[in-house]
Amino acid sequence: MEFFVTLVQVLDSTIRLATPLLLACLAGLYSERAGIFDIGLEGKMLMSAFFSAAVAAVTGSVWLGLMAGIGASLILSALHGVASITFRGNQLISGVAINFLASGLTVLIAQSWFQQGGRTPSLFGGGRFEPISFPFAEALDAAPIIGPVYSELLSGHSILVYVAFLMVPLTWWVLYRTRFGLRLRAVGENPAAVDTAGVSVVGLRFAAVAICGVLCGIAGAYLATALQAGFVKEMTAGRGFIALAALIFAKWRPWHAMWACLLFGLLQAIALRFQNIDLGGIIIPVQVMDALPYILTVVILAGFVGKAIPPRAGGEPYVKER
Amino acid sequence: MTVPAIELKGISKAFGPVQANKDISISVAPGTIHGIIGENGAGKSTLMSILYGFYKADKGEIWINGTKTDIPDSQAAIASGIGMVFQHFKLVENFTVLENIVLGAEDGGMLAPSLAKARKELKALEEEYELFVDPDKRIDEIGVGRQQRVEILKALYRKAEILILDEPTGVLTPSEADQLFRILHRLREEGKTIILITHKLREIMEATDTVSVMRRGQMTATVKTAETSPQELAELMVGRKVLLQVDKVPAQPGKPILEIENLRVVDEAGVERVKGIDLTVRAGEIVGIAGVAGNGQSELLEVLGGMRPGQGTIRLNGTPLALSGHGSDGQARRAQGIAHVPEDRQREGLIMDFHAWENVAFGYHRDPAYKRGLFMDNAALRADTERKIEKFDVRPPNAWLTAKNFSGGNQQKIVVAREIERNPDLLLVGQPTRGVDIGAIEFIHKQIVALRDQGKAILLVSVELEEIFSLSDRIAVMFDGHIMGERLPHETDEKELGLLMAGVAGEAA
Amino acid sequence: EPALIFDLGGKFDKSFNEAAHNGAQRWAEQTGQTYREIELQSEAQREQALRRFAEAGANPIITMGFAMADPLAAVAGDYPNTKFVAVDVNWLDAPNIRQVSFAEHEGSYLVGMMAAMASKSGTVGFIGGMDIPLIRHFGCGYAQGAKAVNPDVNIIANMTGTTPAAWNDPVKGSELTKAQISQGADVIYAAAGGTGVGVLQTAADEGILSIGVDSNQNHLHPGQVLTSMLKRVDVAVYDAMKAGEDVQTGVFTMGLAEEGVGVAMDENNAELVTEEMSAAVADARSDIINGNITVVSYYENDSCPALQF
Amino acid sequence: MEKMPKWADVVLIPLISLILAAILSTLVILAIGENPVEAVNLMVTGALGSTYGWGYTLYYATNFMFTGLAVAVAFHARLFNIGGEGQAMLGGLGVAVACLYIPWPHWSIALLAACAASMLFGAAWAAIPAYLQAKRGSHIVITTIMFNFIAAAFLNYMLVNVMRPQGSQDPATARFPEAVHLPTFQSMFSTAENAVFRGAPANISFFVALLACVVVWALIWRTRLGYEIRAYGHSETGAVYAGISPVRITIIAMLISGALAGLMAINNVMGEAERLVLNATEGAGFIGIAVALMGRSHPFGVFLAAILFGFLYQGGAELALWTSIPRELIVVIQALVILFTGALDNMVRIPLEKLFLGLRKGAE
Ligand SMILES: Nc1ncnc2c1ncn2[C@@H]1O[C@H](COP(=O)(O)OP(=O)(O)OP(=O)(O)O)[C@@H](O)[C@H]1O
Ligand SMILES: Nc1ncnc2c1ncn2[C@@H]1O[C@H](COP(=O)(O)OP(=O)(O)OP(=O)(O)O)[C@@H](O)[C@H]1O
Ligand SMILES: [Mg+2]
Ligand SMILES: [Mg+2]
Repeated sequence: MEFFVTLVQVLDSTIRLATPLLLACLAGLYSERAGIFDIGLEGKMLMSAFFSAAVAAVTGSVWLGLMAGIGASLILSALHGVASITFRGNQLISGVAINFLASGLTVLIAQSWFQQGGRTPSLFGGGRFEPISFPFAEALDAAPIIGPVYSELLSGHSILVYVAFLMVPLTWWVLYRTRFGLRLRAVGENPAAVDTAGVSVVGLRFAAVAICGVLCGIAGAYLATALQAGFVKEMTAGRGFIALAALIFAKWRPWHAMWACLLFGLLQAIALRFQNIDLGGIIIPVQVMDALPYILTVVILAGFVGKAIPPRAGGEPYVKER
Repeated sequence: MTVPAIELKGISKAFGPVQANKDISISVAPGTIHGIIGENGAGKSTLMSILYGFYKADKGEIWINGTKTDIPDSQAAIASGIGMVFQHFKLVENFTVLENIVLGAEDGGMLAPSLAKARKELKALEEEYELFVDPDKRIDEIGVGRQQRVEILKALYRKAEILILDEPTGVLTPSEADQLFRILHRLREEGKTIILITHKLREIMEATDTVSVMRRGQMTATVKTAETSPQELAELMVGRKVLLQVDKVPAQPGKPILEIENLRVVDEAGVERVKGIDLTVRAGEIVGIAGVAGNGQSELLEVLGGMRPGQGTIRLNGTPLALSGHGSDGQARRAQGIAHVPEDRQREGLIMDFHAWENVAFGYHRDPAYKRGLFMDNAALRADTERKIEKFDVRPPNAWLTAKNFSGGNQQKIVVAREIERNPDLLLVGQPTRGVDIGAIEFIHKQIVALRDQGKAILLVSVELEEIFSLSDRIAVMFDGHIMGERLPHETDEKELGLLMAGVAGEAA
Repeated sequence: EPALIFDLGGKFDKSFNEAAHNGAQRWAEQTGQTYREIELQSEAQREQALRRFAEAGANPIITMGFAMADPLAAVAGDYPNTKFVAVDVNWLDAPNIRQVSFAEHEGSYLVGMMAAMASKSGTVGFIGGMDIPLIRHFGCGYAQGAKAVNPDVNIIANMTGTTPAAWNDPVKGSELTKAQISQGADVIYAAAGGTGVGVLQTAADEGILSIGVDSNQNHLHPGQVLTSMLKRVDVAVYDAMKAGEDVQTGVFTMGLAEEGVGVAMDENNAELVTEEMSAAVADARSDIINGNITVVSYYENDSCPALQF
Repeated sequence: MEKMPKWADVVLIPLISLILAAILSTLVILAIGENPVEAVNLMVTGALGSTYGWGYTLYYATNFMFTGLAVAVAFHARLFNIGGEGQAMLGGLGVAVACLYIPWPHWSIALLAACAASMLFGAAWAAIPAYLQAKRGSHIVITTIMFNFIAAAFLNYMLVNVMRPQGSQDPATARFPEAVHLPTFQSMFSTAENAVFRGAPANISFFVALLACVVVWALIWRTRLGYEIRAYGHSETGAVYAGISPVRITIIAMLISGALAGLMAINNVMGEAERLVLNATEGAGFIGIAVALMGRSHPFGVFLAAILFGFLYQGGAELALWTSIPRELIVVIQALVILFTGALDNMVRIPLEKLFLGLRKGAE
């Protein structure tokens, strides 16, 4: 029973930790499925985390904060789009630049806005996303097995968590059941086919990059206004890169992306929960647990996903005329 | 006189410093098949891509059915009833046939109804034009011939009244090509207008009503097919008299140089491409391998050239060669005495961003002749390059130019010079004249024959039957990874080879 | 004009550096004078900042953090007329350095006692920032204090990470807090810089008690922060600035006796602290000062009698 | 025919991109309410106005030269090595091991040993991502990012649990013995009456970096291995045709790259800190990417770009010293430089190409 309680708690933590990864991972999925690689997920999340917290702090409304976060992330998306679609620049370099830009600008703006050393004031009340309780969560809590699963694991997260997980079937549906999805997948595989079929490659790719911006925006806002109550510098702490790894692990597929993010979330939750694991005399130092998600990513990339074949036109600008 | 279906007026287009189309005007009557011929790089594809809205012209007007029409993108072209089958197909490889057909022509935001509708219409179209393909197969699961049908169906599905086909027969067997022309005639009877790009004079003579000739970005003539001859067209294309045949003395085959026994090749995807072939090439002979692209010829050359592993036995001058692992890579092959003119000079034979002199060492860069101490002896290399440039008449004769700045023919001359001048025991030649103008073709053919006459063995792979006929001393036909048969050129004809290429076995080889 | 050199964490780390900043601000406001300051961004700047300020005539030059010890040792000799103040350093040998170190383990001991007394579950938590000896030093004192009150107390100690990012990952701090709560902890002490913000926040959200560090953090969540382990860096800085060029050099340890460390009691936590607690803390404080209780320092032999890291 | 003259490609485009980045940076400075003229003034005098300033500028530049070269070598093989940071950390470990556990009689021998050790450790750290990329196709960008994180945890473990001297509270190794301290510019160039570079950390490693530039140049443009690396970088199918093994080149290029990144440790660990501290690399691995991009992956270009970034770092430090401009301003400026010289390269290039084409047509 105690094991079960611990399990529920670890899984609960997994969900919270997986949520920003999942949003960012799906963001990357849209972008990369359309042929635009994006290592700037991290920067976009960070930018959004700051602006959502800043606006929420100033206006007291978390919804305005969310909008602002999405807006800020969209601006970086637009920059990425202009660099890699319009000017057919190197997508990796553009991503690196965006990460630097976000890391510097957030603190710079925060400092000249709030004078709190690159931090926003703490959010409270309407400035934060509060957890949502499912109906009967309280009542059911006592029920064995079902109780904790329903009232602790499923209920009691912020609305953005549910948004993130709903995005998975939605993304699947958009990708495989709609015209837009067909075109999006096609433009990442062979933009010339899309072009000669009379559809704008540039338009599609910008649309994908914009969706990526929106999702990264939500991810950042989740970090700063739902998980936390304000922005501190570098608060994304490499989650954008983990999301990217999850995306590759998932071979650019929505349901797999969810499982990959949950796996990474679980790894992190376990690392947080069990530090310095004692395995019959051999103590696994905390540093190993700390690095475990990264080590496992490499192991997974090396061994289990086999060759993850990215969208065929990914990373290459669409150039008709040399 | 009827209003022309298409009228292009003063079309010009430059790609950076390259003037691909210069002030071109052309008019095509409705319900006719109009041929366009021209050497490689003459600008045929560019012109048609402009008509289809793929490129934008720098200057000029497009008139469709008597109205001036602006075609900024393919959307507009499709709306004007134009469909195009590109030289390099524009299909999404991991989509199904059906998905490729509806892509861009969906009705409504949901996919399911579009697909259902397309499936029905496709059936009708298939039956009407005998263009059968399985709508649920993925593109990468079907052959190139089928892929072309998909492209045609794509155009018909979009209700094209004007159909442009850019070199459609390059990937077809002769009988498939015949079927294509039957379909084109049927379409013409229905009143559709067809533009057919090809550089095969025979096809022009058989299939078209009128023909336009392009040379170096300009339109040199438009004539009625019935009123011209292949010889005249060839002259119009090149601008001078050309020999359509290579002069050569009969071969004097010597001892076997290359012996292949039960060679098998499996590609990266696990598909067996070469399915146990046996072949011998002797000193002083050219063995030509005919076949439709994608039947294992490329893989055969690549194994011999050390570009991919295989299984079976290969002997060179009686010595077995490794087929995988150590001693089987390109460096080893060169050391063993095999030179290789690869099929794709731009992706394989040259580094497009290297200077000409760097490319002359490509593959031979570990040759001690190019080494001085720890470093490469660039001076020696450049001197060597100057020599080769002069001997092979590479133009412009500038060793410092990067490869991409040479024309296709001159790029090929650099590759051929590099490989032939190595004086190999065995020369592998893949598509030696693809994308090369007639003048350069003559020159390259002569060099290959000269090497043969020095008693070297040559294995030639080409999809151009004409080239196979004019160069080979012996012809082997490949189909689906097998050698269907061997023939001597003077004892066979295009028809028989065509049957073999289509997999119809003749009497035992 | 005095100068103040913040450590890499930056002056608004809500704890250590910020305390220094507060002390300096207080001095500036009271005297109307100005001071120079820099937030370091790279290791190589440590020596650079020292020299630049010394050459510009700043006196005294106050540095934050043990990492300044090395550069100070190299530079101080070159500027014999400049006084340096090194906070968190106590092992240098130079005539013109005032070395101020704090007995963090003693302060932590007191908050550990309070934690154990306030805990209803018998489980208390400790969340450190980056896993370095200094933070273990905090945790070790805390554990000894808790054990002193309740020998059966269960102490859960976690570090946020192993990279400098561990100082700035409130999300992780928050998750660690939740993990500790689910393991039964109902009082959690955060010694984790910016990460601690997440710890205090989550503790407040989840309705348990937290303990702040360095500065008085009771006000962050009034009524929900049990107390803060004060490390009076602000006082050290204020005093040094006030003394100016005449600041006394030598090695100074600021422990409980010197009021260098302590527990924060104010109106924000008045309701949380029982009389019993105040009394116990006061007793322990005097016992430590007069040597009846010895709090073992983690540094002594890199291990802790009360806690396994 | 080239679209435009080589000098325009090599000089003009980076210059215009830099000017654009500078203009935007000015706007940023204005936006946070500071005076850009004053800021630039401070940066220039602080970084270039004295031997002391130069001593810092060149110290940073030395770091960036190593990491820039590391990225550049990998770029030539079309590999994007984001792992310079982790490789440099491991290089530091190598230097520490070499300097602490062996009693060297003289710094010059120690320097050689430290070079070898740092290169070995750096290369080793690059080896696994290289192998995985070459053999298993695991995306090197992702694996090297992961290896940065793993390196940080590993170094932390080593410093906290293994190499930290007993009783020290600092997660750092002991100071290296006096014998292995490298000569600084101060000791090399000062005369009795005239002390230059006083207190600045620039040291003899700078000349090692210069040497590395020359060696990398010779390697890439003059040797057969360099030829193969470039050929592979331009065309993988071409490389296979020429008998150049993609696996071999991928691994060798990454090993060289990792070794160069690791070599940075002789500057920051052996030359400056004289002990190994946590986070000794301070992001130099990432700056290397920008440096390589700006330098067009050419060693001379890397040299110039490294000096530029060294100037930005030292100038930025001076800004932080004398104004209240936050240090993150420099990060923003770096981002703008990377953006304009790297990602938005075509924004400058395309109009310029048109211009040159037009000029040439006009001349004809
Ligand atoms: N996208 C492009 N960018 C730059 N140059 C191009 C492009 N497409 C074609 N060219 C150049 O324009 C010229 C005309 O090319 P085009 O493809 O129209 O010739 P073509 O007559 O179709 O030749 P082929 O028989 O080889 O298909 C060539 O010199 C070619 O290199
Ligand atoms: N300063 C530079 N910055 C960036 N790229 C450069 C620089 N100098 C040269 N390059 C590029 O590097 C490549 C090789 O230059 P390099 O000068 O090494 O060789 P080269 O001029 O081709 O031959 P050689 O060195 O024998 O004169 C050229 O393509 C050039 O564009
Ligand atoms: Mg063509
Ligand atoms: Mg040169």
